[in-house]
Amino acid sequence: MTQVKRRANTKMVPVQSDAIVPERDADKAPVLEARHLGIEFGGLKAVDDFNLTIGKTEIAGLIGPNGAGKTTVFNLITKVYEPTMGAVLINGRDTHGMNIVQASKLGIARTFQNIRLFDQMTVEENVRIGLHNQIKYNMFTGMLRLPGYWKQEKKQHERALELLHIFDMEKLADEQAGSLPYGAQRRLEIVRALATKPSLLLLDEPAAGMNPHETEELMENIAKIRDQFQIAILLIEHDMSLVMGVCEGICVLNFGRIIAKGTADEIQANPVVIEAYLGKKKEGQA
Amino acid sequence: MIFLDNLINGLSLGSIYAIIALGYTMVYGIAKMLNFAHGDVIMVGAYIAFCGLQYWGLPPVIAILAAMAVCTVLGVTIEGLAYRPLRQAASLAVLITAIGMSYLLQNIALMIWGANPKFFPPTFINSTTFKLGQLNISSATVITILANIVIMVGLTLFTAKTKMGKAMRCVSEDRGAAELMGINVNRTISVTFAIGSALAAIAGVLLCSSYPTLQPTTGSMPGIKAFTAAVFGGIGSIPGAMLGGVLLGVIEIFGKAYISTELGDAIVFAVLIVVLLVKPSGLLGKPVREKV
Amino acid sequence: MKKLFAMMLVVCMLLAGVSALADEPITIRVAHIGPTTGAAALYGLATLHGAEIAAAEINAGDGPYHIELINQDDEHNVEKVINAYNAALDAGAQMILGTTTSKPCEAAGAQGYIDRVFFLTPSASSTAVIEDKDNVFQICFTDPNQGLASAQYIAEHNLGTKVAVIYNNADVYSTGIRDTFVAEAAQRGLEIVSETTFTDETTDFTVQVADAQNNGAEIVFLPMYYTPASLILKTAADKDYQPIFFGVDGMDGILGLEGFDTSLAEGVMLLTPFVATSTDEHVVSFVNQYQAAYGEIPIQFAADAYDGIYILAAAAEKAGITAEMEPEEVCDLMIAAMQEITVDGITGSMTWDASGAVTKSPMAATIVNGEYVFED
Amino acid sequence: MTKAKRNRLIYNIVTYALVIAAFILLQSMIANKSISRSLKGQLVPICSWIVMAVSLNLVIGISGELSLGHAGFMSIGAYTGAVVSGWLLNSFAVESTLLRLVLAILAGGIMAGVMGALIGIPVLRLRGDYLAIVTLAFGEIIRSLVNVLYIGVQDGHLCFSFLNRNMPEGVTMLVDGAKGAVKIKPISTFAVGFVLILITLTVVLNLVNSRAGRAIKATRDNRIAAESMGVPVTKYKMMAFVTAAALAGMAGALYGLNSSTVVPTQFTFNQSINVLVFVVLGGLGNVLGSVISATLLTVLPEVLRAFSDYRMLVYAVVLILVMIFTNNPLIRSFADRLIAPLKQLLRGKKQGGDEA
Repeated sequence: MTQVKRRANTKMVPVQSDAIVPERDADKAPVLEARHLGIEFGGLKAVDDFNLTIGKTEIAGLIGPNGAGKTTVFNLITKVYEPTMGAVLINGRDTHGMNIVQASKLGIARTFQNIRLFDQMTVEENVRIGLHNQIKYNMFTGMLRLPGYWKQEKKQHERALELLHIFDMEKLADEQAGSLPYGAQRRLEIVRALATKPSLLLLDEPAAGMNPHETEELMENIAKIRDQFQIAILLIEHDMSLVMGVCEGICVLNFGRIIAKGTADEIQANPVVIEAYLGKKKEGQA
Repeated sequence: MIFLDNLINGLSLGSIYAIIALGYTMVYGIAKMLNFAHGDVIMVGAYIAFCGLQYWGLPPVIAILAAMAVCTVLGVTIEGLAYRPLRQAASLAVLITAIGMSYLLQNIALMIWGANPKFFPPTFINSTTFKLGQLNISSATVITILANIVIMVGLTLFTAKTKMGKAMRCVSEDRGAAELMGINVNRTISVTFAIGSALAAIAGVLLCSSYPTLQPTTGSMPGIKAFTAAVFGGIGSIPGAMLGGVLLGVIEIFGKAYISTELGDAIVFAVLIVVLLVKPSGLLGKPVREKV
Repeated sequence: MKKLFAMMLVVCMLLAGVSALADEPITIRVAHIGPTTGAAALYGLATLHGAEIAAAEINAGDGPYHIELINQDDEHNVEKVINAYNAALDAGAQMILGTTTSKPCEAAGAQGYIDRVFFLTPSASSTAVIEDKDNVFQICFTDPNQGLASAQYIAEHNLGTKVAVIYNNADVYSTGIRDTFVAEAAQRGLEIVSETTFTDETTDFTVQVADAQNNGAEIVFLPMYYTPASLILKTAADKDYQPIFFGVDGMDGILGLEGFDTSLAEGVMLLTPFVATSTDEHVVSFVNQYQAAYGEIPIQFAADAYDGIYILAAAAEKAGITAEMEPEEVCDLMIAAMQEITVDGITGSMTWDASGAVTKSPMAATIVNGEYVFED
Repeated sequence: MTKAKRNRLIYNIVTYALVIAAFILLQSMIANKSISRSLKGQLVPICSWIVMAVSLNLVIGISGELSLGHAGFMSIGAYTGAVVSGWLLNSFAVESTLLRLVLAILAGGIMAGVMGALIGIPVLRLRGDYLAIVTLAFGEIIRSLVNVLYIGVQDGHLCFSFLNRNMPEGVTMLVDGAKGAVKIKPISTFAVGFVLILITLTVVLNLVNSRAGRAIKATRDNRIAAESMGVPVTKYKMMAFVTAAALAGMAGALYGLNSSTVVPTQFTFNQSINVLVFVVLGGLGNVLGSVISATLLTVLPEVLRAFSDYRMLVYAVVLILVMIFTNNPLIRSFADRLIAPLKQLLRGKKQGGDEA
């Protein structure tokens, strides 16, 4: 495991049954509660009995070997898939039967493992799509260029630049999103997601393809985002330095089931996790 | 009795649609393009067979083989010249190219064979009528249905058993991966067009055996209907094309016979829409789940 | 002095006129408009070719008028026909032979009515073509006329009482004939036992034929062109159904259909003003020239257009059209002249009234052994 | 002002300016009679085709859905326009042709828009080739239905009949089945066509650069991502589809009222394809491109009348070649390399200018 430079030093406390959240969030309603969540694809249980609670300002990590079902969990939370078992509660509201858009309006935003930007639109326009439900005017106002159009467009523009500033990307505002370098595309996805004013931000492998320097920067930014926006963040990541460095609660998934939950220290010491990652040690080898 | 008669008419029409749809669906499955010119390749096949029979005095079997040979060459040429350069292009560009190809073939046919319709001469295919009580069944119907079954089984076996067939399935699943596995994608697609076009020639002869007037536009409407049939059955699926074609034919005839001849086509298309709304990938098509 | 000068002037002018008549024939510019490309090219090419043969004949002869033929393609399209019409006038046409097909003719004729341009259509037969327009004249029968005549013929000759009608409901010609046929049939005590439709794209006629057969029709009336008719005959043969098939002028051409087994058409009756196998010397000459030039047996459209050029020449002569006249001037002169002339063409002897409709008599023919046989 | 904004502004200004300049030029040509009959006769159809192309571009280029039934909406507009115009004249004695035309165009747009909504609700759930085939099917259904539709007017009220021509005695037919809309009084004018183009451009260009337009484009670029950002994808697809249908209906009304008759066979699948070709050759999402290609491809065949026998042949070959040349990566990179020095030259000059 790579050298861990920074460690979140949060005391985690149980809130109900086995769920834990940071101590500072203990008296606030959790952002996300996944209860016995599961989905089957043609008889195969991709995710089974998944339970997770995330505190209001928690940075949580979801890790596990490839194919463990991490992205599927994201898809269940964001309602890309309708779970076949269990429930997802966002800010205490059951999302049963909701679609992606409704879930988004409840305050979930995400990035994607395989980047999904609006390639043919500019960077600013991408962020403005994130602002779609924040700064509004109707179609006719737009078609007829009524005063509301100019006012709201200006607001959108200013807000978009503000958001881009988080990653110092204002200068790229007019570039076509599809032509950005890889790292910038990943950062843009985060900005776009933040624009929707989420209470829970899901990051799917935000550090994939980044160099160590970029990763470190990202790590700082993730913490900064949480502090600035006071939101919860759940991230999937293979880069353990990032996960261990920034995540307060960590949940380990293997074959669709949770095999361990806890703080970074607890997870690192957990033999089941080590086994899942390194494979079962053969007897006699040790 | 009348019902049976209509059913047979529907099967007869449907089997024609099916045989054209097979060509559509094969090309779609592997090259992932709507080959709008397929109907016109059928027309060319029919003209070649017509020339063979009427002008060159060839025996029917030889005329059909000649048509198949010409269409095969034509299909491969079209693919190589017009479609191959667009392998990486957006599907819309390929669609427009195919439409351009369709216009081109029609106009070349107009120049060669003129605007006057030809009447496809009778051959062994449609020369006899079987009587079953009061029912009259043309031998063309029987032969078309048989040909359909043979072709469907043949294609299914071909794609399942032969090396080239397996290569086709690979290319259809994932072109990039197939290329990495050492499959020559261009060659595989060429072979697909060759087979599809040879089938088009057979379809052309069978089409004109049942409906003998032959014009440069002969292929367009059956082409569109067969395309509809292929989508109906689930485009890319060989049994789906067969099922879609036959059902479409039966629906069309029943719609005309029991509802209204005026609305026959409207009924066919309405049924297609309803089916697609219930089963968005057609009757036997595999649902595609977008990976997130 | 003044008088003398005036007289001299008149003499000079007369001399000039006479010499022009004798030596230099007047060339009038006629535009043929029809679909020479596209799905209806078959008809447009037929009228064009017919007109070309007539124009060549006239120009080779020593008549007072020569014809300069301008061709414009309308693609059987209501938008393109206006373009074709305008292009023809831009090219200097003085009058129009056309248009070949009904709907485009309706549109172009209406424009011509506003612009004052004379139209003589060889083959556009719907009533809408001449309705409310004094500038359009027809060579072929109007559709209602044919429907009427067909019903009358069937009733008068006691061919049967149970009639089936199969018609193209996307086609003006077909529906036009069908409408009056059905009305007249009711008057004449004929019973319509089956009525089915098809469209331009239809190739499968099993339902239509089966419906006629199952309803016991003795006569099947086919107001349509020969291409779908050939398919209906084939389907009926496959179904072993042998009623009397009764066609209209559009059916002519079925015997010239390349590859067609004429035995399928055995016994088919039709009303037509022109048959290519006629022994009339004028017809034979036309058919021979046509075959030599275009390698095909002319259909009725070609014959109509051939007559059309002769009609225009005759009317132009009557009206005293000159090469310098503008289309507007030509129009009114031609309208008047058309109502005065009688033309004996290969499609019969024709006269016109102010409505623009032609008066000529159709002949009833029966196909026997692959040949037309005429009755009375 | 940002660079993107400035480019967009320049693009919009060029688009409007070009259309307005063309209009002024043509009007002055008409005024001093230096225009050929042939060109003059095509002005209104060109306006209709431009509106058709721009509206289809909204669906295909901007919303990213392949529609093969756009001519169906045009036919709805043409028929509605013909009926409304005939009805107004017959029943309300509205003599003003301009008023009749404007009302007819509005009615055509509304009717086509309503049909677009009815069709869009079920259909827009499908994607890609399946959406294409279903729109094709709807186009054909509309054509079949219009073919057996009879509308007449008598004593101030409209009589409708379907399948059979059951009409009272003495009725004035407006739509007569296969005979189409008949006895239309042609009232379309180039000026109204020009205004319609301006309206279309305004609607489409303003839409594209607004909140709704961005939502539509986002849906095109990545449906799942757009949904995840809280954009109701179906709503915006519908918005684009219905707007395009309404514009096509207006174009249809203008087109229909330019002629004395309109027939169902004018609005076939092939016509939809023609408009599609305008859009693709003009460039997906490129409104100015659509305007230019619709104009050129309407005028060009008329200019080439002399070669009318080979026209379609040439058209087909050109279509194929253009597609190959603009879409083949090899040929494109070759062309780019040819153009590159030129671009360099221009850029160099420009930079030099900036420095000076």
